[in-house]
Order: sequence, then C-alpha cells, then structure tokens
Amino acid sequence: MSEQTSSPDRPQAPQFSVATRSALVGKDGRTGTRGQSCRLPTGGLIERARSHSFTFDGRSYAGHPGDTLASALLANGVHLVGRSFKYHRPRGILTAGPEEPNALVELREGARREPNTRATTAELYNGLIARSQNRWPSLRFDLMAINSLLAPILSAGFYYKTFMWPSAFWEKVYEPLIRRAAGLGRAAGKADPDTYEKAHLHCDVLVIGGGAAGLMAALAAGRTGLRVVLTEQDFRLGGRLIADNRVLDDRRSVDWVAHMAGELAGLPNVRMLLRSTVFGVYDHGTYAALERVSDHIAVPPQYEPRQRLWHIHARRCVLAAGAIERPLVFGDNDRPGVMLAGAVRAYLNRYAVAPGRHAVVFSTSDETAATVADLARAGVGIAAVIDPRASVPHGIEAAARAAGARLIGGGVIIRALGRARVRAVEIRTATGAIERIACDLVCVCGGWTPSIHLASHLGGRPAWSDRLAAFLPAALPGGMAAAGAANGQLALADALAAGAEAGLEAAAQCGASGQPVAVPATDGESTFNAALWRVRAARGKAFVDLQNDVTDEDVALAGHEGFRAGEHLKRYTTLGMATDQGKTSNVTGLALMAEFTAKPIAQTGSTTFRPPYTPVAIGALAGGHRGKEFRPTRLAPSHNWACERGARFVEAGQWLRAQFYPQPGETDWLTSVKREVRTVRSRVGLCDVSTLGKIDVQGADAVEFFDRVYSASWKALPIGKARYGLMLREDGMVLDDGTVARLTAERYVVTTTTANAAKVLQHMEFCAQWLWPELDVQLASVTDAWAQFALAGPCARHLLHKVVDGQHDVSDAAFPYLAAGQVTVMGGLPARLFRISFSGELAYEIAAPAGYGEALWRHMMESGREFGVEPYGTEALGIMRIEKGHVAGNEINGHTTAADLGLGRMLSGAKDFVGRVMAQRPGLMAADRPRLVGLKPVDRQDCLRAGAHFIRAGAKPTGREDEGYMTSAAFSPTLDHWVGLGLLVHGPERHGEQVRAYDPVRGGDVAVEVCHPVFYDPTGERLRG
Amino acid sequence: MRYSIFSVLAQALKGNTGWKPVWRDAELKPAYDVVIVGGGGHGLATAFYLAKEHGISNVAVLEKGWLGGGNVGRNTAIIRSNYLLPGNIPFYERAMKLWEGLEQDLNYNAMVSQRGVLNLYHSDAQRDAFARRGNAMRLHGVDAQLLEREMVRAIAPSLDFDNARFPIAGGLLQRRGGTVRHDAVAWGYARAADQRGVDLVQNCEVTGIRVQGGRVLGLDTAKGFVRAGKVGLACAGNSSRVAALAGLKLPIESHVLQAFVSEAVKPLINGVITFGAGHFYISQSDKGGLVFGGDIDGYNSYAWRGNLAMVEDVCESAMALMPMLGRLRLLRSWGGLMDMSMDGSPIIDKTPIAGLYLNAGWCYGGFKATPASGWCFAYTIARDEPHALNAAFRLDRFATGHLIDEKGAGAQPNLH
Amino acid sequence: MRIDCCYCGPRGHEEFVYLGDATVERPNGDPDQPLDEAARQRWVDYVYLRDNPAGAHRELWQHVSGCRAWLVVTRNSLTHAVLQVEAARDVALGRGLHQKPTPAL
Amino acid sequence: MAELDHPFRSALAGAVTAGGQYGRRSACPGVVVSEIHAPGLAMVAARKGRRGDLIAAVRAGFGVDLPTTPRRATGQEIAFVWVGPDQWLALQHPAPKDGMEGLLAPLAGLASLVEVSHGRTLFALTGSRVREALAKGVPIDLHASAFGPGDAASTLVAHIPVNLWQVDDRPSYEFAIARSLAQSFWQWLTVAAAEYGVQFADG
Ligand SMILES: Cc1cc2nc3c(=O)[nH]c(=O)nc-3n(C[C@H](O)[C@H](O)[C@H](O)COP(=O)(O)OP(=O)(O)OC[C@H]3O[C@@H](n4cnc5c(N)ncnc54)[C@H](O)[C@@H]3O)c2cc1C
Ligand SMILES: NC(=O)c1ccc[n+]([C@@H]2O[C@H](COP(=O)([O-])OP(=O)(O)OC[C@H]3O[C@@H](n4cnc5c(N)ncnc54)[C@H](O)[C@@H]3O)[C@@H](O)[C@H]2O)c1
Ligand SMILES: Cc1cc2nc3c(=O)[nH]c(=O)nc-3n(C[C@H](O)[C@H](O)[C@H](O)COP(=O)(O)O)c2cc1C
Ligand SMILES: [Zn+2]
Repeated sequence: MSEQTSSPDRPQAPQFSVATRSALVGKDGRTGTRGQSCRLPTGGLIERARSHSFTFDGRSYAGHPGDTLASALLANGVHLVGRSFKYHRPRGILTAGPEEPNALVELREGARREPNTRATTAELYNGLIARSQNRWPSLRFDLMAINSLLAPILSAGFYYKTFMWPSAFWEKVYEPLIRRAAGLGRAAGKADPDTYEKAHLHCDVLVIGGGAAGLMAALAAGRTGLRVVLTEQDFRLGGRLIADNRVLDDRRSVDWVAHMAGELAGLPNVRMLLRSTVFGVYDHGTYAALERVSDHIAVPPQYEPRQRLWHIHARRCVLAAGAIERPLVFGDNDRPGVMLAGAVRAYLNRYAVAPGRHAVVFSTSDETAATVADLARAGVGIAAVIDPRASVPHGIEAAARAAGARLIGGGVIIRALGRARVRAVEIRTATGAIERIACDLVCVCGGWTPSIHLASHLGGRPAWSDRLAAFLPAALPGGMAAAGAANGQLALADALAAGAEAGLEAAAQCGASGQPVAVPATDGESTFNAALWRVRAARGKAFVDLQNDVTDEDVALAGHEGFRAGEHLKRYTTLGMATDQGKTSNVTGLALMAEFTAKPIAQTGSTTFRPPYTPVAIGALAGGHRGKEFRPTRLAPSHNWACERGARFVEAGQWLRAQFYPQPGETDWLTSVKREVRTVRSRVGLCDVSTLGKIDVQGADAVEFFDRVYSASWKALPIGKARYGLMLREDGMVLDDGTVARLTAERYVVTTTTANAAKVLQHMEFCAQWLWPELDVQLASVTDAWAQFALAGPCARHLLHKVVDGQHDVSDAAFPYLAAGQVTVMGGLPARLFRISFSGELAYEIAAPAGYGEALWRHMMESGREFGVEPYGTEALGIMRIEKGHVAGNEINGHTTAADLGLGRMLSGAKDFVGRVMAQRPGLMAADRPRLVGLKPVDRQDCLRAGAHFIRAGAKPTGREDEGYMTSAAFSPTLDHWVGLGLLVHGPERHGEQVRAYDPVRGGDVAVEVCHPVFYDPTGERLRG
Repeated sequence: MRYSIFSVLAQALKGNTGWKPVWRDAELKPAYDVVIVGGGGHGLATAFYLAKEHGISNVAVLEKGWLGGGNVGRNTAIIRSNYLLPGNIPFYERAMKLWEGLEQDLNYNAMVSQRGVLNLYHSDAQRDAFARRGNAMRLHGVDAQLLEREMVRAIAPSLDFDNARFPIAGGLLQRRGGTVRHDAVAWGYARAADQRGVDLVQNCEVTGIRVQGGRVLGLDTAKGFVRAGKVGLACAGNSSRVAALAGLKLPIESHVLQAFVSEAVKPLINGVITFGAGHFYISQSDKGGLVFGGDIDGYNSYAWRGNLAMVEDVCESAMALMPMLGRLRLLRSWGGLMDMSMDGSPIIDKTPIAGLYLNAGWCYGGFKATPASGWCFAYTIARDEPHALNAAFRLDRFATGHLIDEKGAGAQPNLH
Repeated sequence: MRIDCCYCGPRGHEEFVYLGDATVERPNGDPDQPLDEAARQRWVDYVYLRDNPAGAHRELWQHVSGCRAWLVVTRNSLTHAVLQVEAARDVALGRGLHQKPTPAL
Repeated sequence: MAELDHPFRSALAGAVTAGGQYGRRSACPGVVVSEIHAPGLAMVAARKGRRGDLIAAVRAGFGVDLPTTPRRATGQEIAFVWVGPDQWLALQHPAPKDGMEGLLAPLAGLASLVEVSHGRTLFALTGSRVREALAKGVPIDLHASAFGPGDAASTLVAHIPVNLWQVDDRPSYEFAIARSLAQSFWQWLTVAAAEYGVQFADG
C-alpha cells in the first residue's frame, strides 16, 4: 500500500505484492534485503521494491512498505524491544497484533511523541523514529532491573503492607519514588500538533473484522443491496488468512482475500474502512470506531486529520473479530524470542521474516502442525516440538516428521534461558527427565481466546465453554451476532460458513433477502486444544500478565489472601490492567485462580469488558473541540464595531461580550471603567444588551400563563407597558428575573438574564406543554433576531430623538418609565423601544432587527457625539447595577429566596404559581436567613471584595461566627469609594451596624458599614426624569 | 497479623507463603446486634467504627457481590474538604483528619496522598465564588489558597494558558486534598473490621426488610433470614431499591457517573486539577495512568456503564484544558452508580422505622467522606441519634426546607 | 443512547435534556386550598421523592436541540431499552386534569 | 421604505470573502457554500386548537400544504418548514416588503407569527462532496435513501443547533443557524470540508 492515505470514501482494495512470493526458501537465503538479516528472500505481503528506513533507539534500520515496526525489527534481528513495568525485565515481541503486551515503544519525536505504542501494529513508514521506554540508562543496561532481585518483597499488594511509617514519608519519599519508577513511556508534554475529526456513518449492517468470517458476512449482506460497512483494524483485510498458509477453493488464502476484497469493492453499497477499530459498543446500535487516517505516514497531509472518530449507527452488527492466541505459563516465559506460534506464522507468511533460526515449538493445540510446516518451509530449524499431551495427535506427528523435528510428547518447558534473547529451554519430558535444548525462538500456543469484548460492552456476561476452554459471547447487545473465531468457530470452514450465515441473517432482520454466498472449500484442520494453564514445578518466574509482571505466584498469593473473586484478583494483582487489558492473560489468570481455589472457572467469572477495545487517543475523542473551538462562540451585533474600537471581551456563557472599551492612554481597566460609568451618569452611554434572552409569547392565555410562571400577577399589565418579574423554581428559590412587556393584547416579549436564557425557555416550554397544556400560549425565542441596545444617561432622550423617527412621541409624558412600544428608527426601520433602566439613569432599550444592529449602533454613536456618547461594557454595567442595588447572577445564585433578596413583596398571595408552596417551608422562611444589604467600607479608602464573609465586629473569625458574605462589590466612581451587596443574617435590621468583611484567602479584613442596598438615587428620580 | 516492613521482609524469605487472608470469608450467623447492608467503603467503615468506637462487634456487613465492588472500587479517588456550606465543611474536614491517620488506624497502607486539589476558575465571578468558598473553609480551620493565573502556571505549566476558549484566570488550591488508593480503603477497613470480630458476608444480597410494630426485625437475604437489633443501610447507588424494601421512598435518583484512565506514563501531573469551564477533573495514579472524569451521564440508570457522548464531552474538556493529552490514549472507561440526592448532599439519619438507619445520597462525592461517614453512621446507630457532625444530613430536611445545596441547582439531581 | 422522538425519529440523547420522573403530579397550589400536613406532604412528594425504579421508568425529556417537544419516555433503567415515547402534551391532556381556566378578570 | 443608508450586515461579514476558496485549492471545490442574503423568516405556531384551520388557511392563502412531519413544503414563493409540533418556519427569499409578519397577516388568529428574519443566517450548501463534509457534523442520515429533497430536520452540529432541509438531489441543502452562531458554524464547515476544498459563492 502506498504512502497516500486512504480516504474513507474511496476504500481501496488491499494490494498484494504476492507476485514475488515463492513457496520455499533456500537454506542460506535468509540474508534477505539490505541488512535485513532475518528477511526471507521471497514471499510476504511487503513491497520489496521499496524500502523504508527507520531508527530504533537511535540506530538505523531498513524495512519495507507492508511491514509493521515489529516485523521490521525482527527482520533486522532485533528482539529486545522493551522493559517490563515492575521488574524491568527485558522483553521482546510476543504477538503480531494489537494484543501485544511487551513490545511498547515511544513512537515519533517532539510534540508528536506517542508513548506505549505497540510495535506490532505501528505501520512502518519512511523516517519512522522509535525508542524503547521505561529503562534507564539504556535498554540493554537498565538499572531498574534491580527490582527483579527484590521480587520476593515486591509481591502482589506488598505496598499495602508497608510504607506506613513515618506517616509524612509517604508523600515526601516513598510515593515520589514509586511514581517515578512506575509509568511506561513518556508523554510528549507539549500540545498535540495534529488534528482529529469526528464523523457519522449510518448503515444497515456493520461487520466488525475483515477475516474469513467478516468477509463472508459482508459479502452476504452486501449482495442483498443493503448498506453495509466493514471495518478492519489492520491495514490489510484477511485476518488469519493472510497470516496463515491456507487454501480456499484452490486459491491460496491471500489470493482468496484479494478476490473477496475485489468483490466487495464492486458493491457500491458496501463501504470498507481499513485501519479502523471498532472500540466501543453503546446503546441502541451505536458503535464507535477509530480510523487511523494518517498514522502510517510521518505527518498527516494538510487538511487531513491524524485520526477520525466514527459514530456508526447500525441496525444490525456481525461481530467477526476473531480470536487471540494465549501464551503458556512456564519459567521465564517472558524472554525475548518466546513468541506466540500464530504470530510466528504471521511473521513468516505475511511479513517474510524469520524470527529465529532454531525454534522450539511448545503448544497445546493441534495447530502446531501448521506452525511446524510454516517454520520448515521458511527454513527455520526446529529443535523440538513439545506437546504436553501424552498422546500427540497424528497431524502434529506427521508435521514434525516431515520437518525432521524431534517430537516430545507429554513434555513441557519448565524454563527459558537467556536474558536479552532466549538461548535455550529447559524441558521436562514425560519421564520427568530434565533436559536443555538450545534455540533462539520458542513458539508457544496455549489455545485461543475469542475476541468477545465488544459483545460484552453493554454488560452481557459471557459464558464459559469447557470445550474451548474460553468464554463465548452470551447475552449480546441488541442487533449483534457473533461469527467465526469470535464465536468459538475456530476452524476456517466453520468461520466461513458462520460468517456467510450471519451476514445473510443480519440482512434478513433488516428486511432484505439474498442468495446464500457459496462457502469455499478449505483444507481441513483440527482446532483441538488441550488446556494447560501453567507448567507445574516450573523454574524461575512464570508470567501470566507479561506487561504488569503478574506471575502465577502472585495469583496464588491473591487466592491465599482471600482475593479470590475474578475482580478481586484483578485489582489486587493488577492482572489485566495494563495497556493490553489482559488480552493474552485474563483467561489464564482466572483459570489459575479457579485451580488454586478448586472452583470451576465459570464460578470465578470473567472480569468486566469495558471500552475501548484497544486504547484510543484522547485527542481523537475530542475531535476538533479544543482550543478556541472547544465550544462555539456567540457574537453580539456590535461585536465587529467593538473589535474595531479595541474593546476587551469577556465570556458570558457562550457569548463574547465587550467588558470595557479602553481609550488611548488608558492603561488599567479601572480607569476605563470609571470613565464609562461617569459617562453614563453624566451624559449618555451605549451598551449592547442583545445577549439577554428574549422570548416572544403569544396567545389568548398568555397572561394566565405568566401568572403561573411568575410570582406576581400580570392581569393588570396594560398594552404598551413593561414590568419587572421574578420567576421561582418549584422548590421556592429564585430562578431568574427579567421584564415582560405587553406589545398587543395577546403578544408579549419576555427578557431573561443572559446566563439563564436557555433554562428559562425550557422551563416555560415545560410549563406550557406539560403542566398546563390546555393554555393557548406559544413561545418563540427571538434572542438572535433582535439587536438590543441600552442607551442610558441624562442625555439619553436627546439621543433617542435623533434615532427614533419623528412621528413617535418619546417625551416623558408620552413614553414614561416602563413604557414599551413599537417605533421606527433611522428613517423607517421597525424597532421596539422599552423604557427600562438597569443603571438607574434615564434609560431606554432599543431593539432592531439584528442585521441592522451594527448600523443602528454606528448611527447612535455618531448622532450621540454631540452629547458625548460613549460605549460601556459589562464591567460598567455591573458597577451601576450594584450602585443601584439591583440583584443579578451573584445574588440570584440558586441559594436565595425572594425574601432573601428583599423581593418578598413580589410574591403574590392570591394565585398559584411555580414555587409558591415550597417557598413557605420553615427553612426558607427562617428569620435568620442571610438577607440582602448594602455595604460600604468604614474607611472609605478600603477596597471590598465579593466572596468576603461577614463576622460580627469584635468576634473571632470562626465558622460559628459566619454571618453571611459579600455577593458583589465594585468601586463606585459615583460615590468615589467601594460599595458592595451582601447577604447578612438579619441584615435589613442592621443598617448602620459595622461588621467585618473577612477575606483571608486574599488577605482582606475590612470593617464595613451595613446599609440599604440602593446606594444611588434611592427614590428613583433619575430614571423617571 | 500486623503489617510492616518487617513482616514483608520475613515473608519474602519464606516465599510469601505465610500471609493470612486479609479477611475471613464469614458465614452468616442467625442474628447480630447490628447488620450493615452494603460492603462498600461506607458500610465497612461503619462496621469498623462500631467496633472500635462503640465496642459493638457482633456486627455483620452483608454485601450482595464482592467486597468493595461497588463505587468504592471504581471512583476517581479524590479526597478534599473544600466545601462551601456550614452543614458540610466540618463533616468533610473530619473525614480529612481521619484520612490523615488512616494508615495507623487500620495498619494498612491505603496510600493517602495529599498532593493537592486545584480548582481552576475562568472568570471574575467564578473567582469570587471560589473566594467565598475558600474563606468559608478558612473560617472552619480548613486550608485554602486562592491562586492567581501566574501562580497556577507555576504549579501546572502544561495547561492551556494561551489559546483557550475559556482562559484560566486562577485557582483555589487545597493542599491537603489529594487521592487515596480506592480499593485499599475497602480492603483496609474490611481487614480491620474483621480483626475486631465483624462478619463480612459476600454474595449475600438483602432481599427483604422485616418490620414489626414499627421496629426493624431482621433481613431476608440470599443466604436466608438474619435477625438484627439494628440495621444500617449503606447501599449507595442502590439505596432507593433497598429502602423500598422497608416501604421508604427517598429523595434520590440513581445515575451513572463514568470515569476514565489512560495508559500509564511517566509522571506528568502531580495533584488533582479540575476545569472550571466544563466538567472535567484529572489526576495521575501512582501506576502512571491519568485518571479523569466529568459530569454524570444525566438520566436515571442502574446500568453501571456510560454513554459515548459523555466520553467525548470529557475528552473535549481534557483537550481544552491540556492539549498535550492529545496523543495519550484512553485505556479504559467505566461507570458507577450514583445515589444522586435532591440537594446534592447526603443523608445520615434515623428513619421513621425504629432501628433502621440510613446512609445515602452521596452523589459523586462520597468516597472522600468514607471515614467520617462510617464514623458518624456508627455513632448514629450506636446512640440512636446523630452526632453534631451529621446533624444537618437529615432525611426530613426536604420537607422543612433546610437544604444543603452546594451548587444551588435545586431539586433536580442530574444538575448537582 | 438513542431516543426515538415521536416527531423527529431516532436521535442521540445529547440532543435532549432530561428532567426526570414523569409520574409525579403537581398538586394543586391554589392559595385557597388549605396547606395542611397532607398537602405539604403532597408537595414534598412531588418535588423531592422518587420511586427510582430499576426497570421501566417513565421520565420527561425535552428534544431541545430538535423539535423542542417535551416527551414522556418509558425506558428501562437497567438496560436503557426505550419502550415507548409519547408527546408530553398529549399525555398531560390525556390525564384529563386540564380544563381551560376561567377567563382572565 | 427608503433603502436605508445603513446597510444590512450579514453575520458572516468579515469572516468570508465572496468567491473565496477555503481549504484545499481545487478547480472544482467539493463543497460550494453561499449565504442566502436577508431572507424573510417567521415562526408560525398554531394557536391552541386551530391547527386544522391554519392548515386550511395556508393552503388557501399560499397554496402550500403545511407539512406535519419534518419536511419542507414550497409554494410559489414561500416555503414552510416543519420545525416542531404545530410549528413551522416560513421563509421567503427575497424577503417580502412588509416583512414576514405582514405577508402572513391573514393567518393572524390562527397562528402566532413571529418575525425572525434576522435571527438566522441561511447557508446554501452543495457540491460533489457535500454529503461527506456534512457527515463530519450532522448526526442524522443524509444518505439519498434516507433523506431526500423536501426532508427537513433540526439537530446539533458541532454543538451548534441547526435547522436543515434538502432542496434538490444534486444534492443541495440549506441550513438555518442562529445569527450569533453563524461564524462558529462557518468555522466548523471550513474545517470539515477543507479536504474537499470549499468555495464561498456569492449568494
Ligand atoms: C466514577 C466515579 C468517580 C467518583 N469519584 C469520586 C471522587 O473522586 N471522590 C469522591 O469523594 N467520591 C467519588 N465518587 C463517589 C463515591 O465513589 C461514592 O459516593 C461512594 O463510594 C459511595 O459509598 P460506598 O463506598 O459505601 O458505596 P459502594 O461501594 O457502592 O457500596 C455500596 C454497596 O452496597 C451493596 N449493595 C447494594 N444493594 C445491596 C443489597 N440489596 N444487599 C447487599 N448489598 C447491597 C453494593 O453491592 C455495594 O457494594 C465517584 C463515584 C464514581 C462512580
Ligand atoms: N485452527 C485453529 O485452531 C484456529 C484458531 C483460531 C483461529 N483460526 C483461524 O482464524 C480464522 C477465523 O476467522 P475469523 O474471521 O473469525 O477471524 P480472523 O482472526 O481471521 O479475523 C478477525 C479480524 O477482525 C479484526 N478485528 C478484531 N477486532 C476488531 C475490531 N474491534 N475492529 C475492527 N477489526 C477488528 C482483526 O484484525 C482480524 O482481521 C480462520 O482463518 C481460522 O482458521 C484457527
Ligand atoms: C483510580 C483508578 C485507577 C485505575 N487504573 C486502572 C488501570 O491502570 N488499568 C485498568 O485496566 N483499569 C484501571 N482502573 C479501572 C478498573 O479496571 C475498573 O474498570 C474500575 O474499577 C471499574 O470496575 P469494572 O470495570 O470492573 O466495572 C482504574 C480505576 C480507578 C478507580
Ligand atoms: Zn423531536
């Protein structure tokens, strides 16, 4: 496959470079391509014509397109690839797939460094850079390997029993040491420079896995014409068929796969996603898949993501994820060169790599025959074939004979010898004799574990099969069926047939029918496996979970200490908790626990399968939603103008609002904000309040509706008037405040606070649809439709005259405080005018269609120049509302009742409304609830801070003396000192009293005087002026 | 047997063959003075403190599955006492104090690690709200520090300070906050309770509560009937179901909360960090995995598993806060069952049925409470009255209006 | 999770907001009704107490990013299987409690 | 009404260039976007118990059968998109002189009418790769077999609420986005479609 990325819409059939493949390899033919001493001279699905150079731990090597990092390393004779988690034991390559526990590397460099990358799935590209990890100073010489000597102390759970004394040493000494020693690779520590994207895919039938079963399923379903998606985690289709040498209908398996790929590519309704792992199954037919779009090249091409997260919505799913081979548990079974037999076959057949020269095969499975044959065909010497069964099946015997290999029936390996690479094995024969056999490769197979993970993600527990010595899917997610090795149908013929049937059945369940797909004839095979969970009386450490260094002794110890349930075993020993999630070890661990506790495995139970099936980059799960694009940004109508004016912005929910508008020469925000406040108080200012929620309410019962959702009564609100209203939650606390203006007999416009706009609309819809569906009331959000600007200040009316068209009388008499009406502005533009004031000045809000908002704003700025108009931002807005004692989000914070806020008079006693009854509970009516007051510093120079707590003067600051807190504070340019609002116990009765505003987290402790919350124009003359 | 470096060394020489079971797998006896339902952190701690503080050791803890298999075995292990409201602070601070002495109390290393909890703020209003909380903590003698942006940068330089949608403005730090090895809490309390004679009975689901004349008589269980002088319920996410066996209806909904762990990497983050502009928090386990989480999934569920949208939401926040996480891989996600109460605060109280006591409503924050919850619940059961520390956690507060609503979210559990 | 909105078809639950139990009834809150102990308890039941069943659960969702309809969804809280989706308005009207208010004075 | 001195400002002003190309340069960009300038839009919601009358009135007055499922029905100039039970988005382009509320005035009493012409930004999208680009955000199935001309939906795209409908089977779609979010939507679209090349055509 070329370096061009495969685009999802152009699925490419895998291209095989099989032309060069020849059956047998000469004895001395192993020198292979350019320094790749272990590359077989022919064969393999690699592009020999091209080579890729790469480095591992700084040394350069060569490989070919079609290689993984692991196969390329093995081609170069590199077996030592990593160090283990706990004991820092040298480790090699165990598998040829995503289940790899050992061969984890740091891939790439700099900000793109990816720790813990499995060499067995990393596709080779030119210039690939990889390093070994979790070793110091070097892979060959790792000082931490001392842990191996301490192993008797470092048994499972040892840390719970020690490091307790002295107590303070845990954080200071022990833990930092443990933390430094733990962990695997190093994170880049820099922002990820690549991009990720998400996409949705809908289909009738999803087929997970492109092996024998999956290909058949996809074809069978695809031929019915339904929309079929086939996902394959590998960069090639075929599964075991490209790893093994099989014959299907007289085709070699690789050719059969190519043929099937061609068939599928010819069906426009079938979509193939390669390099795409289905990693999670979620409710109601949602599958999450990760497509590695650009991981097989050094850097993603411009405009393309590194990876893509697919949300696949499928009506039916065929799980054809195959099976994972199990290693065997014997002494020092972790030595580099000990490999899964199936992986060895994959390296021989698919990658044309001989992972050794002298092999020992140690297997409990009838598949040994294939391993022996493939080794022999590749010219690898076979020192011995060891089968623990007393009577070895004929097939294996024949294969061994054909290969000229010694067959040791009833024997076991008790220990592997060698450090950085296995050099011999110690075996015990049927007679009990101990013998040593030299070798550099040990092919092990302890049977197969069906990949049932995805079948269990929704909680369905798998069922134990004694016959297969494995768990099989049971209680599958709705719409899912399993086929092939994933379903325990290990034999190829069975897998093919099961796949074809499952594909057709899935289609039938979607209502489509088709012809059965002809199942190819296959060469026969025996899939029998005799479970051997561990070699007894082994020597050395016998690992069950290789990555987390969990041994059979650890399992035994857990059992001994009472951690016998499968889940206890896992948590106590960490078995199955490493990056491979125990794909090669869980079943063995459970079986050993069953053995130690003399219970059936079914009773020990499997541990829980959880997403993701294989680890998924966090960046991919976030997609494009990071940085500034984390959440959408809402822009107000004057945004553009404010940018031109150099405004500072502040986030208000999703909105960006102008916080203040600095002028040339103003260096600190306070100077700007003071100026803005003074402008409003002395001349006129303009503020964009479009972010307030606006809801259009119509209907014959709109008034009745308001009566039920607001605390006060609305029956007397005349047309052309607005009023302030308060809304409670059903629990009696204040939900929001805002205005309601009556435009016509049956039409109103409601405003909400910016923060609560969405919540209030939902609440009103709830009331209208669920609580009182009999009312004739229609709600529509018009927040975005209108630009709304406040113009406030003594000159506001002068400015208004210049904006509102002449025919409208906006004199105080004709348009008094709280008037509301429709007008035209700027020569015919329909607008709405409200005389409401948040600042306490004479003020109006003009609303115009949002597209003309900027024009209106510019117009007002221009025509107001003669009055000295200036824009003001949220900061000045906030100061002025504090000066006026208006409550806002800081006070309406979900903790306060109307009475707390001094708004108790707004609760009508004459009607039912949301929150009325619950507001009468004793806890909400208690006399000692903190209530709204104003605060000023006794020493007028002192600064006030919201968040300070009130302590009685002279009292010691303790929790018991806590009497409330400052909700809002601001420097008042009008009064020339700080002012605050707060909630104080018995507050309204304490005006004039001095209390402490205690703010230890900011070092504040200020004497403040309690006062009425309205600091400015308490009688409201100005706003009525 | 006592645990220490000496026992570890001695056992090492013997090939680790001499260790005793951490607890006896007890058989259910016909009757107990007190039966605790639920072998999670709170149930086990309650049993321990009943024995230790009140000399009541004829006690059984009944667990329907395996000990510690509930939320105590799946939470993100954060401990802190940075609460706002007076009903909460002293209680959580007691928990913190008990954590600080836990190893010695239990002779078990649960790895209480006070590496700090940092809550980020992103606006002036949020800063003031944090100041209010920090001040409340200080008034109650709890440590709290308000940090400005540059101080946060010094502690956690790898956060996104330059390109964020919601820029970091500062943080509230509780240095004594941190994490504890969650499973070990269950095991440590189990071992210590067992050593004091408490029977820990696994695979023993309670299926009925027998009440006679307004007084609790005993329990029907998967292993038969057991008589009980007093019964304490500590069933976390399953509280409503178990309370219903006694005819009680609770102000609780069960919701799923997910958590996540990444592949293990070398140390990257020291303490706990929470994002203030989205639901996200993160720490790094001693093993090296980044442990993180976000909001609850948001609808009633007993399914112990989460949805994809929340996974994505959490990872979006993760990337917004720490864009360096992009190439690290999510290793595992899981869900637990939260007993979300109507005001977001717990209940430790007597019930209308004599001899029946309730410990529930922990929401997503009950792990940090474990020692104090066990301590107070034991007190309430032993003395038949609440201790001052849990006096506010009353069952009738919803009727009286004495709510403890830290978030001010009102009677909607999925908003707490 | 996917909810089959009775108006829009199956959508991801992230398009919806959740409110909770749909079986609780808002009691009469008219001020002329006596607020005796029983009435208080009805309110506490309505606002705070929940059956919280493990199994079929009738619950309120709003398709807020879709058609904005409030829905009564019957869903199994153990398996998440959605058993029924109804328009809340229809359910509410079907309860028959709702009569047109007397005209505003 | 005199043409105003102060022009209508598109929510995309400053963020796009007419004729501009975004993402991969290409002679035939895979996605072609334009903004439908200053359309007339109104929310039409049936008054309680008047749905039938409303449907009849719309048929009589505008020659359109109001859809009762998520679809868009078009008349001579006006179109109605179902957006919720008993709720439609009426649109006409160019906007009628007296505004949508004026145009729809005959429906008064049967429906509440709310002018939202300036509340939404309308995007028209087409191009050979438009489905692939949209799949990166639109969660619903836009495959020809599942969604065709006249079909409409409201959903979330990259956290942004959208109303969308298919116009023809080239395919072309129109998206209505809250004005304040139009730039965020555009930002998402240019990234999603970058690999196919995006052309912003002058609408
Ligand atoms: C993902 C996640 C993250 C969290 N993060 C934190 C955090 O960082 N900090 C924090 O403070 N808290 C956190 N929590 C909350 C915390 O885990 C819980 O509040 C706390 O564990 C609950 O108390 P517990 O340990 O007693 O519960 P559990 O461990 O759930 O114990 C309850 C036990 O009762 C048993 N039980 C139930 N019904 C019956 C029955 N009928 N018969 C017998 N036994 C029964 C259950 O099997 C279970 O073992 C988190 C929770 C989750 C799920
Ligand atoms: N003889 C034996 O003992 C024995 C044992 C085991 C397997 N086999 C062989 O295994 C094969 C069985 O066929 P099969 O199709 O069931 O299995 P398979 O292993 O051939 O194919 C499974 C495919 O699924 C892919 N896959 C797994 N999980 C995935 C995921 N989450 N997302 C995307 N792709 C995923 C794998 O990469 C693989 O290509 C036969 O060839 C059979 O001969 C034989
Ligand atoms: C703090 C913490 C750290 C964890 N670290 C890991 C880990 O490193 N590897 C792993 O596989 N799981 C880890 N888990 C998750 C557990 O495997 C498991 O998923 C979780 O306890 C819930 O149990 P369940 O998945 O069996 O239901 C961790 C859990 C917690 C709470
Ligand atoms: Zn809908």
